Amino acid sequence: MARIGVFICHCGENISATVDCAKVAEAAAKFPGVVHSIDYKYMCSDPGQTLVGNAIKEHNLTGVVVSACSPRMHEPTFRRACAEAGLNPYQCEMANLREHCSWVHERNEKTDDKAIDLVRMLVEKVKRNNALQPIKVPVTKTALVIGGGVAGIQAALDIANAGHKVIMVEREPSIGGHMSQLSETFPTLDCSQCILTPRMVEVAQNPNIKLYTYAEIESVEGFVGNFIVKIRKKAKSIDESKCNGCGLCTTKCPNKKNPNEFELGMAKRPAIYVPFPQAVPNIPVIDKTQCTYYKTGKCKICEKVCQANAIQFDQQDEIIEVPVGAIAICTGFDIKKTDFFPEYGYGKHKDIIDGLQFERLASASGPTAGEIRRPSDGQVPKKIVFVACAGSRDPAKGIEYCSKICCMYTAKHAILYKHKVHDGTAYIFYMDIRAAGKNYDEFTRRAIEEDDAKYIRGRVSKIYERDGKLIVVGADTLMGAQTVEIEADMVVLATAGVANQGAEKLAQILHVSYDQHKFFSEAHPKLKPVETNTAGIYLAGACQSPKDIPESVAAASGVAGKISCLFSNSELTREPLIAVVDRLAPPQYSSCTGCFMCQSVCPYNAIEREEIKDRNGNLVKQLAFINPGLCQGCGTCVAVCKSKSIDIEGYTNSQMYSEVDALLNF
Amino acid sequence: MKLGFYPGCSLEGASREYNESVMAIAEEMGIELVSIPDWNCCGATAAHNMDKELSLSLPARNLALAEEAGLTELVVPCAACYSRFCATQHELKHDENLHKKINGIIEKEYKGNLRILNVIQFIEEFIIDKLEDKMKFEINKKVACYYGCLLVRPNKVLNFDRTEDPQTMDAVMKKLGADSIDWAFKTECCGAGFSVSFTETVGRLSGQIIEDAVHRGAEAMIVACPMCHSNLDMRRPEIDKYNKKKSDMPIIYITQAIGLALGIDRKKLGLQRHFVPVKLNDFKPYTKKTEVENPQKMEVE
Amino acid sequence: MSEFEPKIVAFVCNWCTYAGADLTGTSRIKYSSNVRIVRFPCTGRIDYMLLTKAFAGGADGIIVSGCHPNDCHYTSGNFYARRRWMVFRRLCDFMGIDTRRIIFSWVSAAEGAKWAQIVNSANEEFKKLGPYENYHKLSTQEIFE
Amino acid sequence: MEEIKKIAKQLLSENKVQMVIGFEKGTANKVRPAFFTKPDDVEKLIYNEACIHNLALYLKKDICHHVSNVAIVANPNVVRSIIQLASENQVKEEKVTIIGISFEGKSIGILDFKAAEEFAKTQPKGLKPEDRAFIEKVQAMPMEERFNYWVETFSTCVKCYACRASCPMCYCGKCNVETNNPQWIPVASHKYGNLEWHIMRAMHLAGRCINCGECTRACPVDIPLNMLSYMLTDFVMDEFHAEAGLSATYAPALSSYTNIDKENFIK
Repeated sequence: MARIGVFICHCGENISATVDCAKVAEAAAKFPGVVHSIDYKYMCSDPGQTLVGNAIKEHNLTGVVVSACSPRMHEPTFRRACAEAGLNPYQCEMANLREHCSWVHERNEKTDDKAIDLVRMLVEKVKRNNALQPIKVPVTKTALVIGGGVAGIQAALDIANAGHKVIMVEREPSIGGHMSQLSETFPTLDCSQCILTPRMVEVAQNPNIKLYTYAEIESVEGFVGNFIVKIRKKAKSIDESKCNGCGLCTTKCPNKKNPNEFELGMAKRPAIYVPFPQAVPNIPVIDKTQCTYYKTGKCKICEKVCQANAIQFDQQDEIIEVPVGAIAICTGFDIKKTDFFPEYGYGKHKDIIDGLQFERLASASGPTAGEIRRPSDGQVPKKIVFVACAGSRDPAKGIEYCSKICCMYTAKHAILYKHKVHDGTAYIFYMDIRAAGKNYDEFTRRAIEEDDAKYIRGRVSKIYERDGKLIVVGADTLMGAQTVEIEADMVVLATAGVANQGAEKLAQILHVSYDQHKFFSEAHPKLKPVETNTAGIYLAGACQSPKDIPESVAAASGVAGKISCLFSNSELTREPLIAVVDRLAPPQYSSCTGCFMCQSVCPYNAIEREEIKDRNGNLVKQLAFINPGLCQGCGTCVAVCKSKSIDIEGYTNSQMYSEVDALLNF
Repeated sequence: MKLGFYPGCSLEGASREYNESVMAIAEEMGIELVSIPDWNCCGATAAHNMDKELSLSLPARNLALAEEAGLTELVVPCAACYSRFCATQHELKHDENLHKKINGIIEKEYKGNLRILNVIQFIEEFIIDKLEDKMKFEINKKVACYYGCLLVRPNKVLNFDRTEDPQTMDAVMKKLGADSIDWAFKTECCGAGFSVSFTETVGRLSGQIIEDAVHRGAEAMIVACPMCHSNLDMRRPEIDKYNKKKSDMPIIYITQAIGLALGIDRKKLGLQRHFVPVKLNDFKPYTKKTEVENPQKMEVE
Repeated sequence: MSEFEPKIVAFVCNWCTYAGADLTGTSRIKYSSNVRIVRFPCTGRIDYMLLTKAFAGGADGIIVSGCHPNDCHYTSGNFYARRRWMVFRRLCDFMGIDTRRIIFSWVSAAEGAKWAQIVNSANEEFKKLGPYENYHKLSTQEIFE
Repeated sequence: MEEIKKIAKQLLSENKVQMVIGFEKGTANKVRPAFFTKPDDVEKLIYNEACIHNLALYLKKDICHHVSNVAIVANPNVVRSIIQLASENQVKEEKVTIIGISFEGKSIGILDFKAAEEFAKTQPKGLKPEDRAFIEKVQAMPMEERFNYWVETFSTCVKCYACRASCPMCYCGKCNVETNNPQWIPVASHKYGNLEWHIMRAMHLAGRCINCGECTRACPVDIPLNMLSYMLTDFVMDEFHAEAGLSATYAPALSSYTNIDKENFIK
């Protein structure tokens, strides 16, 4: 038999000024099952909580209804008080007499009636509450960081420094990402390599970090705290344990005319190569599509010159399986190439380059050793045009969003150009200058005022080549939209930042959502910016949307904080308010018929297919199974289940039904 | 072979030579072009600015007539007519109610199954493969192919070639042995809308086109639109005035170029009708290559 | 006889409308006391059988409210709910159940004033419509009349 | 018919299936569903215009439980039912052999699921003119009258559940009407209980019903209850462009959504 205690709070005068609390307590005392009903000035005060605790013990209560403020405010308080008195905390409910009653109505009989109704509703509900135990999930205290750009590096180092193991997986032969390709960084103009390289080395040396380069994620199973990840380690054709990074193989390789990816095609590299001098790890890989041996069966010069005997032509891809507790996605972004722009010649003009190529030209370690020389003939461009928003904010091109970093790096490019070509002129076509950030606007002002960048507000409709010059045709909207034609020597397009190639496939492997532009989606745009909808999987950096370095690093540290929190306990405790599929004795096993409509509505991929097998291993039935580690308790599955085989703790069918019943039929 | 044919007003008037050259090469290739019986104006110039229903009804009636005549392909050499026909087909395909309404206005059942071909599509589909057998000369000249606006825009309606820097005409001219130059004004406006009212504007807009082609050494300009032709040819005095220099680069239709390669009589191609004399001659006699070259197909956006 | 006061049951989600109604309270915006709020985790959880149950129990009007599209705490519960309501409304309409008495709304956690306005306008509407007896009468009828 | 027999016989004799579901002669001039397990029995198989029952139903019944492979004589309604059941994970392609039959009774041979989907797409579907007329007639009544019409119509229901038993989509092991904590639907066949039973059934079939009309045919008191699910099928098709029984990978309309679903009714 239910023994319910009802506690009506005056909340000073917040409730009692409008609601006759004594009358409500008196009415509640007469509800079936209520054995104790009192009113008190401040239920949430220490004496108030003691009242509840004492009543539980004295009257041997099986359920408690505290009728006070919103449960969104004090439910945890009273549940704790109940637990201290020995009652299961989930046997406590709150009736919202303040926000939903006393504060919004006038003092009259109708308001009292409503208060009594609300209490009755919760009394009926609490009678049907189940005693629940918090869900405990073990946690593997190893984090997987996917992507070794600046975000991945930051996240990995922060997690490792908190004392947890980290596995970092990078697709390319070296970590460093796009940041390692940059020349200088805005708004301070410090050298990108100089600040990044030490961090890359730290990653390699940190005993808590295990680094897999030239590797990709093959599959991910499991749930928060308990993922099983398969990593494909692509064959480098090098025995990493033997290679000492002397680099002799790369200098002796006869096949040197392959486009250099790191230099974005503006230089050549051998078939066996280290992507760039500061690469981490400093171990070469053989490009099998280019290597003479792989193509013709002859050569093997690298094998002959290698004194460490590290070359292994027959090396195979390796699949490594690791358990991890949390995953950080830091896969970064990419930019549109110049061939995306019909109006700028479909990429056919060599001297129209993208921003990243300009970074390489301006970089001291780049193909021109830091001199600004145009790709077609190596001349120093005296007139250079930068086109901001190339592709971005252009619905006609399918990219509605702002790529965010271009305004700043274009200003930086103009400054770097002026520093290197003193007699040159830089023109910048722009839509708006978006320089929100610490010292950002000052930086763009500097480009205009000190380094004489000519900003033209308008868009470029066309670029064509004539007598070795690039004719840039645009409009100056601040000068009455008149046509501007500039005979430039070189054009730099600040092309739109887009999702990394392969992001969609990775999202599908990880079961996380992504937007129409293939950027990963955060769980909540304001309050959960680094979480995904899948518990235990986090996002940092430009894989979420275009981001600059400080933002990426901040997000990465945020992710590291989240993961460290997760790892701070050996078990994960979760509210047990989750959905469950009923179980019956054989031969039914469950009233679930396995139509799996619940599976398609679950936003968390928490519903799995459970197979019931007989003794001989024959499949008897397929049932829905809700993974308690993943279920977040929305209850959408409950409402779509036709046979009412799913129920959700805290909001069970019988609880909700009796609440409605209590309001109307008494 | 029989194909439908819509001449439109230009081909019966100012651009008679276009009609003549289309007919001449079709005849040479053994293709019969059948005019739509009782065809009417396509509504290109005035209607689509004034009255949407009228601008759709005029082409729709022509299309319905073509369907009634049992035609499945319709060759529309004039770029303006082509644009209106395609726009009409597109609009009616995507708006059922409008389709019903227009059918009511024209009092005919237009079904929308007709394939509308511009002159380049006509050449690509029915002529280009037979050229090798019939070619007598190579057009061994530097030419600039000029597409203008209506042939390639808007892409989502026409779905033909790429909007910027189109390539189909260049491919045809290369097949004829010409050196078709890469230049910047292929789809720039020629000023056709002001052909009569503001000839100075035509002089400026067409002038830039002529100037760039001449500057890059083109000996002739190849067009596929009567409006482009009349502007670039007939308005040459205004053009020369704007450019402050005389130019004698002839403007010829792509069909005329094919006719020349086929060795068709110049009069039959109407070359004598141009304002800027077509002096092109000394073509290299063509001998069929034994080795079949693999014609690289252009990627069309 | 005093004026007719409709019985209104509100089915709301915990994250948006329940919190929005809390805000109405903290803002001290007054609204009709005829409404009783039933709290659900998400609009995706709200069963249409509970709506018919409320009518059977004698409710004169129902409010169903949750997060605006794209604001769902669980990302998509409200989208499934929206479809369910569309179909349920169509069925009710076809069966002669008064769909004017079911008011659907999106009220976010920041829209305290909107909640008050939704309740008040619903209250006025239901007052105009008078008591809803059709459905209620059925459920209270003697089984063998 | 001979062709169907031939196929059935062959399937059984080659042991490709252990059972063929079809029709045989019943009492008087009637036909009844029959379950053939031996090649010789197939002689009794008939197919004529009286064979309209939706045999897909039996795929979910006990009789098919311990048979690993079943062949089924399937007119377009049955084909659509099977595809819909497949999309709901209730039948597996490797276990069902479809012997396709057109509405006119012509055999079209064995269909795999892909062919069955193609076949189903070409068949007439949607509301028949007489159904539409009925729905429009009801819709034209004033609200009160509409309500009373349905209450009175359903008042003759004796809750025999023949509608449920004849519907291939009603395969739940435990029907919601049998759930008693809470008692969602009164079990008694009074007006209230009957009305709620039919509301629930219509909602469960929304976006899943394939319009075979079996429920109404089975109803001993001739309630036009199929009109509820037909009407919703039509609505779901209009609103969500979703149609049941055409694709084995179909996501039922009520467990999917788009961002642009109508919400003009939401304040």
